[in-house]
Amino acid sequence: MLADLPLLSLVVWLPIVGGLMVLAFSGEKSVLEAKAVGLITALLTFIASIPLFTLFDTGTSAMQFQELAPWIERFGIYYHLGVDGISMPLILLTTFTTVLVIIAGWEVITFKPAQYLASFLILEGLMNGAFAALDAALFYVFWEALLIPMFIVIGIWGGPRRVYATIKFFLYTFLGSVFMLVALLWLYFQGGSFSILDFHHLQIGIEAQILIFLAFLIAFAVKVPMWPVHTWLPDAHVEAPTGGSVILAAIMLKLGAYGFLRFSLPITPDASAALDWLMIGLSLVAIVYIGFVALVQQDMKKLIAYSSISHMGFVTLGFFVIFAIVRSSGSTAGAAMGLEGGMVQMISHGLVSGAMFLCVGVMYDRLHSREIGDYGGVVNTMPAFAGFMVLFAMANAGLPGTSGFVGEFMVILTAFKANFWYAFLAATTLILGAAYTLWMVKRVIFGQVANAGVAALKDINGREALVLGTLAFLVLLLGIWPAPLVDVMHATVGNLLDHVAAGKL
Amino acid sequence: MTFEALIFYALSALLVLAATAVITVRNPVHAAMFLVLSFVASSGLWLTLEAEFLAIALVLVYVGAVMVLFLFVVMMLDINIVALREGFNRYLPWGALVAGLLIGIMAMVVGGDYFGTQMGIPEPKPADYSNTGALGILLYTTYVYPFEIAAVILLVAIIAAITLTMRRRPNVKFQDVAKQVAARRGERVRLVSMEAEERK
Amino acid sequence: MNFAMPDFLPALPEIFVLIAVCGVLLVDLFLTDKSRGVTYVLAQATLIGALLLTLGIHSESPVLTFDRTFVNDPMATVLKSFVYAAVFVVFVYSKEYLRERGIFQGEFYLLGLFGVLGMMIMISAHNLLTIYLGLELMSLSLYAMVAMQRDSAVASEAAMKYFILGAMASAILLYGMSMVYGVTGSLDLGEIAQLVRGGSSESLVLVFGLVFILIGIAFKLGAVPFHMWIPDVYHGSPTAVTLFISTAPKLAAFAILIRLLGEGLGALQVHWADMVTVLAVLSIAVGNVFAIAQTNIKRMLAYSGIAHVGFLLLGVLAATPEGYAAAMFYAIVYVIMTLGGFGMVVYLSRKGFEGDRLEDFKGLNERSPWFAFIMLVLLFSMAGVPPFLGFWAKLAVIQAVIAVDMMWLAIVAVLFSVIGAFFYLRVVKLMYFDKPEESAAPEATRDLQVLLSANGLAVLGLGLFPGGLMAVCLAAITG
Amino acid sequence: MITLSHYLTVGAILFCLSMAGVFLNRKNMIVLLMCIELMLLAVNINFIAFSHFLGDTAGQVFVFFILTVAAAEAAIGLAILVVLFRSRGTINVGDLDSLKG
Amino acid sequence: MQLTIEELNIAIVLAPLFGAIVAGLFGRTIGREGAHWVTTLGVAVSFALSLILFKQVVFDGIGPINYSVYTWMVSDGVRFEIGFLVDNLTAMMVTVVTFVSLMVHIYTIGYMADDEHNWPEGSRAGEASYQRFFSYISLFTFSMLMLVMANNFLQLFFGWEAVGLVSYLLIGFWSTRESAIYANLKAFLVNRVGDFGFLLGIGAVLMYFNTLDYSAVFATADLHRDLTMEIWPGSEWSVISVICILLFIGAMGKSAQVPLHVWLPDSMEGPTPISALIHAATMVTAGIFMVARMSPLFEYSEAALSFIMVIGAITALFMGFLGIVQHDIKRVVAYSTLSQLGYMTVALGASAYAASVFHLMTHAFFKALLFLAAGSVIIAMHHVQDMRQMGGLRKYMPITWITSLIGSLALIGAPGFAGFYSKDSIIEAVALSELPGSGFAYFAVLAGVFVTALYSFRMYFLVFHGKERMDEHTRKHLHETPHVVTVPLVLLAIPSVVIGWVFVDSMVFGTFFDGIFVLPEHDVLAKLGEGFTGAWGMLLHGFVTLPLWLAAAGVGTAWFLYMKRPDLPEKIQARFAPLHAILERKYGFDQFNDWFFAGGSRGIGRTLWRYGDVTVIDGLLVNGTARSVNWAAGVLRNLQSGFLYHYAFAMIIGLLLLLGIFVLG
Repeated sequence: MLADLPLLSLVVWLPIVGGLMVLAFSGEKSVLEAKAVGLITALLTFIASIPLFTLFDTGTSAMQFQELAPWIERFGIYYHLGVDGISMPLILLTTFTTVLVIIAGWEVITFKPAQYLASFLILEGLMNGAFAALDAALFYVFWEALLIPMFIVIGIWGGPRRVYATIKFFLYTFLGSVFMLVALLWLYFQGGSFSILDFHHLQIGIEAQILIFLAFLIAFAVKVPMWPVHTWLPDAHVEAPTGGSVILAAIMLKLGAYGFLRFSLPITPDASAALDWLMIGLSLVAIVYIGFVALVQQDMKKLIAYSSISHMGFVTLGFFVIFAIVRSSGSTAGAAMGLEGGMVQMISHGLVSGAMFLCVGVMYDRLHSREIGDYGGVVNTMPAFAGFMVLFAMANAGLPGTSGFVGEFMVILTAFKANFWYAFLAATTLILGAAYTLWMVKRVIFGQVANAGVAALKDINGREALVLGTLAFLVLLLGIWPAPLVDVMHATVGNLLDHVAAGKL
Repeated sequence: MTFEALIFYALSALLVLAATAVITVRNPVHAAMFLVLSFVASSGLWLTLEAEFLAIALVLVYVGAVMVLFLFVVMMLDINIVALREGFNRYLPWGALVAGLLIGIMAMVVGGDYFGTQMGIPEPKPADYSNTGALGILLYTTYVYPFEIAAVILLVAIIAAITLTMRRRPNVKFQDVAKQVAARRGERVRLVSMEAEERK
Repeated sequence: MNFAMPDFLPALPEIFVLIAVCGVLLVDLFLTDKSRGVTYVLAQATLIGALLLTLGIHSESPVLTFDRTFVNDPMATVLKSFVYAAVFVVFVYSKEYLRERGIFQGEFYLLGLFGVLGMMIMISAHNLLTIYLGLELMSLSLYAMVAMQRDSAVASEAAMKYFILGAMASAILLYGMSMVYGVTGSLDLGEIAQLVRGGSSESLVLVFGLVFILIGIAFKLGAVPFHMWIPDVYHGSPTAVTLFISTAPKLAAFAILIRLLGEGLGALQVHWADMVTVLAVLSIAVGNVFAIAQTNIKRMLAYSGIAHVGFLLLGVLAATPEGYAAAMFYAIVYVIMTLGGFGMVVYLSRKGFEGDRLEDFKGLNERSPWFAFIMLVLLFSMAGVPPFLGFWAKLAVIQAVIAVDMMWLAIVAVLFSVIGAFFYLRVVKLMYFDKPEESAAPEATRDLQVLLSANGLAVLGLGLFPGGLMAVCLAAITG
Repeated sequence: MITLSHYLTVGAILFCLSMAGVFLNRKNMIVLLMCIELMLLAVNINFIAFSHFLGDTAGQVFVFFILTVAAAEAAIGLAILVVLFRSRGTINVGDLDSLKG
Repeated sequence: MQLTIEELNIAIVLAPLFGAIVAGLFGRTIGREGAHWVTTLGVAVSFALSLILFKQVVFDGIGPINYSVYTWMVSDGVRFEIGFLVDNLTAMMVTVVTFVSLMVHIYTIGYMADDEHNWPEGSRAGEASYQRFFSYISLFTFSMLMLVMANNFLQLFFGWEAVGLVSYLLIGFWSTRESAIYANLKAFLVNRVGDFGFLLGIGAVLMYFNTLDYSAVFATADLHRDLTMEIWPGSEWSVISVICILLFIGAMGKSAQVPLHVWLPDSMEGPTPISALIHAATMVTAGIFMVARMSPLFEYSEAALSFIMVIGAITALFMGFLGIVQHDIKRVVAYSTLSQLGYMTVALGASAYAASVFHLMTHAFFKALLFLAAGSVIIAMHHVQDMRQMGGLRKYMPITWITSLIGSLALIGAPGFAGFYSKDSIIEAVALSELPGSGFAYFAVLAGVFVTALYSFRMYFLVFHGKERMDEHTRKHLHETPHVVTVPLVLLAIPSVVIGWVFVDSMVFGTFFDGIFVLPEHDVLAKLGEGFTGAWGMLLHGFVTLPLWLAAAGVGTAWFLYMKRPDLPEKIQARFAPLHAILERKYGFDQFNDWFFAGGSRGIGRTLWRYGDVTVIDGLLVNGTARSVNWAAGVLRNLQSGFLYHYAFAMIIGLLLLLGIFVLG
C-alpha cells in the first residue's frame, strides 16, 4: 500500500508546494502560521521519506520506487525518478536535515521568515529531486535550480560580505555545471536518450570518455569541492546564515560526490581509471593542504568550512582508489570498501559538519561573532552546549564511536590497499583534523571566561538542545552501529563496481 | 571605343564624381545639387540599359520631389555651414583605405569572368517594345501583392511624417475660416453701457 | 496576357489587418484625446482577429499565392501568432506608460499595427521583393515609433541612429539580393533554391551576395558587429517602444533568416554556416561582456538581447531542421522573456520617472515581493538556469550545435553564459539583497499587473513543461 | 565593349563611396541621408543592369519598388531629422552621443 | 543467578558505562551522592564480576573465549565485529583495571570533595564537576575494558581512541586552567600521532590478512612472514615488520615512548586520581598490552622487536634522569612512570612479553599507590605540589607515609616487593636477548635501576623526612587524609607487596599467558626459566645480583644528598649547569615540538592559505578572472562610443571581414 504511493515524487514536490504555501503567509502578522506550515511540511516530507528506508530492498542493485512519465518528448526527456543504495540515504539525510534546519532557525530568523522557510523547503525538494532523478536532463534541472534558493538564502540572510560570497558561489557552481550540460548533451547524441541508466551502458571510446570525464569533473569538483576549485566554499559558509551553512555542508556538497558515483564512474569507467591519479592527487591535496589551511583560520565557520573540504577529500579518495586496487589485484575484491567508505563519509559528514555549523550558529546568535578570538571559556557559561560542541568536535576529528570515524576508517583501509602513501597522507587527517578542531575547541570552549560577552552567554534552550541532541544521537548511533547504513549500499556498490571494473573498451 | 562605351564612361565618371562631391562638399545645398547630378547621370546610364520608364521616374521622383524635400529641410533647419566641416580630413585616410579595400574586393567579384564574359550582351529590344508597358503588366499581375505593400509603405510614410512633424502649439495664432464665417455678432460684440468718466 | 485571380485566402490575415488598420485610422480621426482608449481597444481587437484568422487558415503544408510571392506554412502560422501575442502584450504594458508621457496617441497603435503588418509580410514572404518590402514596412513604422516622443532628446537621437543604420543595412541587404538576382535571374525563393542547388551558377558571386544578405538580416537581429544600434535605440526609446522593437521584430527577422538562408540559399549552407558561426560567437561574447558594465537596465537588457541573438544563431548555424526548430524556440522564448524584462521596467516607471536605472530595482523584494519574484524568474530564465524557460532554449540550441559536432562552439557558448549570469545576478542582488530607497510598492494598473504576472509565470510554467512549445516549433519547421 | 561587369563595377564604386560617406561625414546629418539615397541608387544600377543582361523585367520591377520605398524612407528620415533638430537644436552627427557605453 | 560467560563479559563492560551515562547525563538530578554511588557501584560490580571471570578463566580453565557480540558492519566481504576475546591475559587485565579503577573511585570521593574551589567564581562548568568527574572515570573504565577485551583490531582501536578521549577530557578537567587545556590538547595530538601509525598498521593488517579478527590474523601470521611490500620503489620491506612497526608507533603514543612521551608529564595537570588511574596504572600500559596481545605478529619481525627494544631502553634510562631534577611531586612520579614503561617496552622487545605484562600488573598497583599517596599529600598540603615546600610529613600522615614507602620500595625493586620480581625478570631477560640493540638495552635497564632508586627516594626523603619547609598556616592544618583516601592506599599497598611473589611463577615462567606466542629462538624467558626455582629462590638470588646493589646505591645516594648533605644538590647543580639545563628542559623535546611541529604546521598553514588560497586561487584565478572581465567590459564599452560614424564603421569593418574571410579566403 505504502509502496504504491509515488513516494519519490512526494519527497520532491511536497516541500516545494509547501514552500510556496509558506510564501502565502508572507505577512508580518502571519509569521507563526508560516513557521507552522513550514515545519509541518518538513516533517511530512521526512515522514514520507522514511518508507524509502524501511521498504528498501537491500538485495537488489536495481533502482527502486521508480516513477516514469514522459516529460519532454521532443528530446526524449522523461520524468524518471528512482533510488538505489547510493541515493536513498542521501535523500533521507536531506529530509532529516531540513527539519533540523527549520527548527534551528525558528526564532533566530526575524527578517522575512516566510521567505526563509520557503527557500529551504524549495531547496529541499530540489535536492531530493537531484538525488532521485534518473534522467540526466531532469537531474540537471534540479541540480541547477537548487542554486537559486541557496543564492537567495546566502544573499538575504547572510553576513556582511554576503553579496560577494553568494555571487561567487553561484558563478563558481554555474561554471562547473555548464560543462556537465555539454557532456550530457553529447551523451544524448550517442544513445538518443537522456536516461542515466542508458548512459551507463553507452559504448564510448577512451578519448571521448576522458573529455566527458573532465567535463563532469569540473562540475562535480566545484560542488564537492575539490582543491583548487574550493575557494567558494569558505566564503559561502562564512557568510551564509546558519541554516544555509548546514544545508550547504550537509547536503549540497554531497551532490558533487553523488555525481561522481552516478555519472563519472559508471559512464566513463575507463577514463576514471586512466585519470585516477589526478583524482587521488587532488583528494590528497584536499586532505593535507586544506588541513593545514584550516589550522590557521581565525573564523570558526571558515575553519569548519575548510575541514569540510578536507573531509570531502576522503569521499573522492574512496571513490577513486578503487582503480588502483583493481589494477593491482585484477579483481574487484577489496575495492568496494572504498566506495562504501566514501558514501558513509558523505552521510557522516552531513551530520557532523551540520552539527558543527549549528554549534557555531548557537554561539553566533548570542554574540554575533564567529571569530575564535572573541570567545574563550564558553564552557563556564554554557556547559551543556560545550558538551555537544566537544562531542561534535570529536566526531569531526574522526573519533571511533562517532560516525566521523567510520568513513575515514574505511577509506584509509582501502587506500592502504592501493598504495601505502595514499593511506599515509590520508591518515595525516588523524593529526591535522584533531589539531584544527580541538585547537579551536580549546580556544573557544575552554579556558577562563574571556570577556563580558562570553560571561553573559545563556546556555542552550530546549529547541537548540533538541536539534543538537538529535544530531548527537545519530552521530553516535552511526558510529556504534553503521551496519544498517552500509547494508543498503552493498548491492548497489557491488553492481557499480563490477560495471566500473569491466570498463567499456 | 564605341559610342556606347563613350557614353557609359562619361556618365559613369560623372556619376562617380558627383557622388564623391556629395560626400565631400561643405555645403549641404551643394551636396543636394551634386546628388541631383548623380541621379541625372545614373538616369542616363539606365537609359543605356533600356530602362526608359525608370530613368524618367528617377528624374521625376527624385530630382523633382525628393530632392526638393531635402532642400526644403536644409533651408528650414538653417544650419551653420562653416562649423560643419571640421575633422573630415583626419578620417579621410581611414575612409579611403576602407573604401578602397571594399571597392577592391567588390570589383574583383563583380568584375570577374562571370559577369564580364560569361554573360553575353543581350540583343537590343525591338523598337516597338514598351518598357513602361512591360513593367506595368508585371506590376499589376505578378507583383500586385508587392504593389499593395508599397502603397501601405507610402501610407506609413505619410502617417509617420505627419505624426513626427506636425505640432499643435497651443499659443500659435492661426485663422480658422470656418469659425470666422460661422461667427455671430453676439460672440464678437459686447455692448456695454458705462458711466461717463470725469476728467481728472 | 492571362491574369488568374490570385487566391486571397492564405493572405486573409494580412488583408484583415490592413483593412482594420485603415478602419482604426479613420475612427481615430474622430476621437478626442479622452476617448483614445477606443483606439487601443480596436487595435487589440485587430490583433485578436488576426490571430483567429491566422489560426483559422492554418495549413499543414505550404500554400503559395500571389504568383508565389506569398507563402502560408506552419512556420508562418506559429510566428505570426506569437507576433500578435507579443504585440498584444506590448500594447497592454505600454498603455499607462504612454498616457503618463502624453504619447497615448492613435498613431502609436497605427504604426504598431503597420509594423505588425510588415512583420506578417516578412514572415510570409516567398520572394526577395516581398521580403524587402515587408522589412521596410516594419522598419519605417519602427523608426517613426522611436521618434514619437518628440520632446525627448534621447528618443530622437535614438531614432536618428536607428534610421541611418537601418537604412544602410537595408541597402546592404538589397545589394546582396541584387547579386542573388543577378546570378540566378529570379526573385522567387523557390526558384533560387532550385538554381542554387543545381550548382549551375557561380558560387563565388553567390557567396559574395550571401555576405550582404546575411549582414542585412544580422542587423535586424542585432548580431555583432551589426548590433551597435541596439543598446542606443533600446535605451533611448520610450520603454513602450523598446518593448515593441525588442520583441516581435525578432520573430520576423528570424523568419526571413530562415526563408533566405534556409530555404532560398540552403544549398550554400557550407558557406553561411561559417559566417553565422562568426556572428554567433561574437554576439555571445560581446553581448555578455558588455552587459556587465551597464548601469541602465534597458541597456543591459539590450546587450543581453545581443547575447541571446548569438545563442539563437547557434541553432541556425547547425542548419538542421532540429537546429532551426531550436532557434525558433529560442526566438519565441527570447520574446517572452524580453517582454517580461521590459515589462518590469514599465512596471517600475511612473510619470517623470523612467525606472530604467539598475538602482531603481534596489530592494524591490521589500517593496513588492511578488514582482521581485517575477523579475527573479525572468532573470534566471535569461541566464539560462533551469527550470525556467530560458534554460530549455539554451539547451535546445546547444544540443543542435553538438549534434553537428561543434563541441567547441558549445563550450564557448556556455562559458560566456556563465559570464552573462553575473549581470543577471547583479539585478537579483539589487532586488533582494539591497535596501530600498523608497518603501512603497510601485503603482501599476491591474491589467499590467495581471499580465506581467502571467508573463513571469509563463516563463516558469513553460519551463516546467516546455515540451509542447518545442513540439510546435519542430512541427513548424518540418511541416 | 561594355559588359555587365562595367555596370556592376560602377554600382560597386558608388556603393562603397556612399558607405564611406556615412563613415566620413561627421557633421551634417542630411548628408548621411543623401548617402543612403546614393547606396540605394547603386543597388538600383545593379538591378537594372542585371535586368537588362538577363532579359528579365523583374529586376526593373524591383527597382521601381526600391524607388518608392526610398522616397518613403527619405520622408521619414527627414521627419526624424526635423524632430531631432527641434529637440536638440543641432543635426551635427558628432553631437549625437548622449547614448553610449 | 548464574551468568553465562557472555553475559558476564557484557555486564563487566556495561556496568561502568551505565554508571558513566547516569552520572554524566543526570548528574544534576541525582546529586553528588548519587553520582559517586552509581559509578562506584558500577565499577564495583564490574570488579566483582571480573573476579568471577578471572576465576572461571584462569582456574576453572574454561579456556580462551572468543565470540562476537554484534556485527558492526560488513563491507567488501569483511565482517567488522564487536566481540570479546577473553583469555588469561585479558582476565588479568580486566581484574587489574577494575580493581585500580574501584580504588580510584573510592579515593576520588575524598579527593574531589572540595572540587568547587578549583573553579572560578560563577563558572557553571564547576557546578556539577564532581558528578562529571565520576562519569568520566567510569567512562574510562568502560573504554579500557573494551580495549583489553577486544577480539579484533577495530574494537581495539575504538577502545584505544576512547581512552584517549577520556584522558583528554580528564587532563583538561579543570578547563579554566590554561596549563590544563594546553596539556590535554597536547596529549590528544601526540596520541594522535601514534594512532596515525596504528591506523596504518590496521590498514596493513586488513590488506594482507583481509580480516581484522585476532584469531584469524594470528592463525595465518606465519604464512605472511616472508611476504614483502614496496614502500617506495625499489625497497623491499617485510610486511610483518611494517605492520608491527606501524602498530608499535601507536603503542609509542599511548605508552609514552620517546619521542612521543612528551604528553605524559604535562598530563599531570589533571586531578591526581586520574593520574593514578589513567596515566600510571592502566591507559598508558595499553600499548604494552597491545604488543603482548599481538605477539604472534611481532614474533615474526626481529626488526620490529629490535626497534621496540631500543626505543624502550632510551625511554627507560633517559626519562629516569629527568625524574631527578623535578620538584613537582607528581611529575617525579610521572617520569618514573615513563621510565617504567620503558622497562616494559624493553621486555617486549626482548620477547619477554610475559615479564612485561607482569611488570605492567605490578606497576599498576604500586604506581597507582604512589600517585594516590602523592595525591594524599597534595590534599594535605592544600594543593601544593612542590616538594621544596614539604618535608617531615611522616609525623602528620602515617598511613600515607607507610604506604608511600611500600610503593617506593616496590618501585625500586626491593627484594620481595612486587616490583622486584617483575623488574628483575625483565633485566635478566634482556640480558639473554640476542637481538641487535640488546646490549644497549641491558645497560640502560641496569643503569635505570640506580636512577630509579635515586629519584624515588629523593622524593621520599624530601616529602616525608627532613626539615618541615612548608609555611606556618599549612603546617597547622596538616593531618592525615580521610578514610576514603587512606583505605585505597592500604588496599593498593597490599598487592604492591605480595602480588609479585604470588604470580611470578605462573605468569612469568609458567603458561599463564597462553595467548602470548613466542618463537622458540626468541624465548628468553624459557631460558631464564631453566634457572628459576620459585619465588623464594628468586628472592634469595636477588640479593646477589647487580640490580639490587645498584638500587641500594641509589637509595644511599639519595639519603646522602637529601638527608645528610642537603646543601650538596645545589652545588652539584651549579657545577654541572649545562647538564642540568638539558635535564631541566627535558632534552628540549617540548621546545622542538612547539617550534617545529606546532609552529611549522601553523607556518605551512598560513603560507598555503595566504599564498595558495587567498593570493593565487582566489586573488589571481577567481577574482582575477572576474576583475579582468569587469575591466574588459569597462574598457570595451568605450567602443560603443555613441557616434553614428563609429557604428557605421563597425558595420563596414564587419562587412569587410566577412568578405575577406569568406569571399577571398
